[in-house]
Amino acid sequence: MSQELSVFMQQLFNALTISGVYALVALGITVIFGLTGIVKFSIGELLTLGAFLTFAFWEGGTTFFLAVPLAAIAVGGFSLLLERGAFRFTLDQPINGFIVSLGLILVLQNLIIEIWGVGFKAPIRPFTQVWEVGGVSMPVQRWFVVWVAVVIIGLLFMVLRYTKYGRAMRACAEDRDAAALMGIPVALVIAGTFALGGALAATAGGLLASLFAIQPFLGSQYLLKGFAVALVGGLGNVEGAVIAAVLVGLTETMGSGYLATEWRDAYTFGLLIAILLVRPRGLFPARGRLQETLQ
Amino acid sequence: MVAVSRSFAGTLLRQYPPADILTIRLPLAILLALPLLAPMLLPSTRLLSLAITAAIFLIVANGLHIVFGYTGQLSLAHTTLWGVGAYTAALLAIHYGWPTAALIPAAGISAAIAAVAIGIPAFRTAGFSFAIITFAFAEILRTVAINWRDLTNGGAGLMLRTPPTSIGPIEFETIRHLDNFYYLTLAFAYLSLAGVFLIRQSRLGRTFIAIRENESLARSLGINVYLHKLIAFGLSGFFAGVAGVFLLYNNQKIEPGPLSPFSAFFTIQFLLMILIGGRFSMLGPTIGAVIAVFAPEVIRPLIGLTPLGDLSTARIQIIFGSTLVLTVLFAPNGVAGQAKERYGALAAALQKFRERQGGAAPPGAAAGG
Amino acid sequence: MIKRLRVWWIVGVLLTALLVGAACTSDDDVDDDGEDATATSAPTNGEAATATPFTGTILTPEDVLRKDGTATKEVEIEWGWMFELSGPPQIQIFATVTGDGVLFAVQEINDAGGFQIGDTIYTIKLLEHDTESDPNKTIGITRQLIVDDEVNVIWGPASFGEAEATVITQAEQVLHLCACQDRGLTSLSSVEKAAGESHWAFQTLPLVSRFFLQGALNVKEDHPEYERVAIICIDSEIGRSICELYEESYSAAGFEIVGVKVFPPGTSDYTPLLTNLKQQNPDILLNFDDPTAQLNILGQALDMNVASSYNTSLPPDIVQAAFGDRLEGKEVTAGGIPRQATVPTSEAAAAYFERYAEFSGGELPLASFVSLLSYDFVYMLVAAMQQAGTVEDTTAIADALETIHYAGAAEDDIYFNEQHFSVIGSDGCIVRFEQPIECSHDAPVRD
Amino acid sequence: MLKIRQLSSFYGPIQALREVSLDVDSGEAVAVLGPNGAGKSTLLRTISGLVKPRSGSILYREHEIVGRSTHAIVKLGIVHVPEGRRIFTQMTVLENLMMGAFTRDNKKDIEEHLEFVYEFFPDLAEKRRQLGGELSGGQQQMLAIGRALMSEPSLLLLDEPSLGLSPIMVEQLGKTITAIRQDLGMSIMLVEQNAGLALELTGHVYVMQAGRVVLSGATDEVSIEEIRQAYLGGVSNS
Repeated sequence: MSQELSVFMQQLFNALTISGVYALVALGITVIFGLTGIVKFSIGELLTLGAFLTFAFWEGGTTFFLAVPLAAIAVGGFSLLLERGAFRFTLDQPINGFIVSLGLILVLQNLIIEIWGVGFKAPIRPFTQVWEVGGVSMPVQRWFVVWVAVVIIGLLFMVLRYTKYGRAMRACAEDRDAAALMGIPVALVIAGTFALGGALAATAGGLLASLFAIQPFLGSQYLLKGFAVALVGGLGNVEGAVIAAVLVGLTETMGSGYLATEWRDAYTFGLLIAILLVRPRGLFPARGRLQETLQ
Repeated sequence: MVAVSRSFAGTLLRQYPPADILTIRLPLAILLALPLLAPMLLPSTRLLSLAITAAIFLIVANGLHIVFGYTGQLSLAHTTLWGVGAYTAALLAIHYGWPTAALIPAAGISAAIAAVAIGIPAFRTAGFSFAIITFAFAEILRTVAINWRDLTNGGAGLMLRTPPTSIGPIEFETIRHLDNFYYLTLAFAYLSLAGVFLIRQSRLGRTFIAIRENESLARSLGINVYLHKLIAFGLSGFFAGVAGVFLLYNNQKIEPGPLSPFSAFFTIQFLLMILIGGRFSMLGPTIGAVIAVFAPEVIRPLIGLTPLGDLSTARIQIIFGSTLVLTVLFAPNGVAGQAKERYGALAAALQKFRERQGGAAPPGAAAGG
Repeated sequence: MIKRLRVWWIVGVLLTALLVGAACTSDDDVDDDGEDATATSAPTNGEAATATPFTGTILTPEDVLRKDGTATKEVEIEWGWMFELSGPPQIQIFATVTGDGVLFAVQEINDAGGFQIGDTIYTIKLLEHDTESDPNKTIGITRQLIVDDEVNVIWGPASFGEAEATVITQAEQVLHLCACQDRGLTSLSSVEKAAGESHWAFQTLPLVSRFFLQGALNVKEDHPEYERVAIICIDSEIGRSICELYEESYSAAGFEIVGVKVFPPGTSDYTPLLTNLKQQNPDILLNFDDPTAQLNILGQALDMNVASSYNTSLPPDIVQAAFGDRLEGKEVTAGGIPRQATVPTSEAAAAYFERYAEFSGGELPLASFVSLLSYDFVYMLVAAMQQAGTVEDTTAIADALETIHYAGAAEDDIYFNEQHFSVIGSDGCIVRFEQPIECSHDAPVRD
Repeated sequence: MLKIRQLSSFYGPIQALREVSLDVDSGEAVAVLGPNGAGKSTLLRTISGLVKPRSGSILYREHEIVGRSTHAIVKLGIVHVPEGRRIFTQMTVLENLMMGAFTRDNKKDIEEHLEFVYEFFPDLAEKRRQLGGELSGGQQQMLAIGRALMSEPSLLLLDEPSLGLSPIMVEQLGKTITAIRQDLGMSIMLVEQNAGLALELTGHVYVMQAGRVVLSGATDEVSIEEIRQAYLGGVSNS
């Protein structure tokens, strides 16, 4: 392989890992938005919480492979409680839900600081090997993260398409009232979706804890990127979020790989503006009554 | 249709009929006049400095109120426009020695132009797409402020070479003539308040509200929604730009750092101010700005007296965040909204009392705004 | 999103202290090592000093506190004291110990009966304020101290609002001593540019970048075969300045700079940049940022095998713990930490920490070495007042402060250089796979 | 079967139902007529639990259903086909029908119902793999009704089913509704603007005006003229 090609392949691999994480966060945002019209900004903090819980479980002796699902379940449950305690009162006014999530950012971020302090935690590395193929360095840990993301996304698609709960979710997303008239317990589905969104974000956080050092302000960066991804893909559209995640991951990686690095965020947000100007509701707009009234 | 009023007082009179002078006009007037006495009432320069900060915040918040409160558009670029105003003023003052009297309109206009420039593409979208596009522009502007080093001096920011010291005969150098600087800032705070009031009373303001309430209805009535959103955004930018001059004078520098107008911190902070104050009330942003600046001054010592003792900042933030969540859940119209409800109830009770006394009750006792 | 720290490296310094603190309290052997280090550091110190040492009088605490019994008056003077006692916890810890150093020194001076100038004995009262890490509040406090309280001296803050405060103090010719980390990069230089001078501002925290040249020379000496250097820095004023100083220092030491990359704050994935830098085949990768970024950069660079040697400001034991066998065949150098940050290198420092522990109720606070970086300067300021013969004429005091050399707890010869930065030595350490961490104490870089 | 007494509901700040009382007997078809904004849709939405009433009672087979959630009411056997069809446009015809069977768990049972609905609406069988959004208006209406039949309700609430349909489709709809009542023995509550169609299909008629029932009677006893009068004024009763 020529050097240029191997560098390019290396950058592609770099982009792949980060896209997987963005996709998980964006899916968390997008499923909740699709159902409720609430943009849950505090999902960034749920990601941080997932990362720290994973670390705490791991530190307590649990293996990393069990720590991540445990953290995801815990955060999913916590997210469910938040829905029951706060978000369900804002379903008529999604903007209020958005504001509640802003307030929760403060609460959760400082809660994490109270519990774990402001310091960082070094990454957990279950796999330390690095594969070298044609000049491309591929840490096994990164492959692991990519595959976990792919499997989770695949599972999510299967659940949405082929299970009763998945169909109910899609029905609620498209038309909440009509879904209720089918006998679907809409409130339960919404609560379940909050749990799912939280669990997805926490999984992303757990995976991040194996790649990078984590600190209590971790969530905000991923939230903003995840939100950008969800918007580019079309808020509420699950397939769109995955494609957009790859697009944003590539832009960011290639932008900082081949152009001036310090302008990286400008590339990403420039792309976002350009796409939203051409397609104001994202590349693959979700179609439902909620989306029509909100956007 | 009530014609657009030519005088502030006239509008005020129409808004609050004379019969309600005791229940609404007088307390409101006292409340609004109170800041004039601040230099006499506040015991220290430190608190007067905070009052200046509150006045600056108030101008910024009133600007955001036009686009967020009136038109209902969630702009996440507003504080960046504040920074644009400050940078414009700093550049003009440092490189061309412009006097204050010229800096204020120049900063306002440049921020308004920036707002319109962002608005032209951004208003092709709505809702969260609009919010995130404005946020994207804000991030890009921040990146520019950090990296266009020839113009902005990078992360170090711009510092005033010779702080402007007077408008005409009035000295307002910020340490020896802090009272004057306070009154100058306060004057513009009042102007901004009058500004949002007059806009609200005007046909333009009613159009904004119509757009907020029902955009498609407004469109079907022949209103050019896009143009009016642009106007609202431009106006809000003007307010922010003017406030930028005062920020620059107060801090004597402007930089794109983590606690500057370019930070997401302030973006959220100002949204919270408006929400806590009341996003459907004219006085909401004012109340919110005053609360945001002075509440910690009151709360910290108070908590210190309780068994809770000295709370860590993290815990205070947890309390603050929870309060916000509870406010949204239980009082979505903020402090002003709550006050108005209570006041409305009080006024109604008074009216009933008068009716029972046999007096001819005047109609329309509810406070508007 | 909300609290992004302005000065990343403080955290690194803090963590060093944290870990060293933990090591010292948990392991008795380390204490012995510490004494050894003290014993062996003296010659190293002498050899490494590149410039001629100061030959004039170096003042001591005894000189400052000496009284000749001729005093007839007693006067209490007031100084301003404002630090970030609340706000982002990282800054808070750092600011608290910095402020403590001042409190401790003032208390000592007062307990010793004050200091004498002519026929007057002066004692000091500190007007204490919490800035809450809010620049607006810092501005307000500064104005109050100058206008209402009419102080001539202000200590603090540590980071937030220091530039804003400096503008005011310099316009009002008030002596302003702070540990403001980026003062040299923002306010001091800007004030200098703006007002022609900033004569009354002094920086008590040594500029980390001053250690770079010594570091570069050390590396060249140990590894003459290394030639190509790549640098990676955060896109902030500090980061860019560190990049520039790295470039200058390593070029001066005879290295070739093959790549410089600047990344936006909040980055966690550095692989795109590292891929790019790896193409240049660097021997050494330099990075100096907040610990999270350094850990990520170092980890990813080790994965990708970017260079043979890596330089970081991460505490050596963190490096060893975090990377373990991934260090095989690699060498990580750590440096840029003030000398007292690892173990006390002088008796005075050891004694200081003992007294400080007593002062703060038995236990040393986190990062307590930072308090040394303000403690000594209180004595220096008093010495300057004595030399100028006044507690009021700030210009005369500042003139005197520029010339004084002082044997303090942090260093046996502390002074302010031309730019009013304090000059203090540093530690440099090397981490290799399955080998003990080697540290040497570098002398201060003389101007 | 369904006894509504003194029902009052609000639509936002506006009172949409003012003490409405109404009965539907088992196996009966009832029409609710009235101009736009008379509160007909709110009435159906209140019955199906989408709108919580301010006061009043709804007894269904002696159960009080006020305060129950929509999905519980569906389980009791009341299914509401909302105005404008509201089929799931992003789902296939089959998936739409499966949504209708959400309350059922027995797979065999569901299969049987599916076969039955396909027999009833052969068009749907043909297009079972197509997205709901790709169907014509008439087919969508059939899908909406077929979807409702999947849960085998005992009371079917139909809101403006003829809206936007061609005269031929309206005629077919009429046949379908008659068949549902006669062949399947379901009770039907039909809200319509098309008074002619409604009167043709039902045995009892209620006319609403401004949230109140202003006229009620057996279809064959009420004259078109009376209904028109009630539509326009309704003043006499207010």
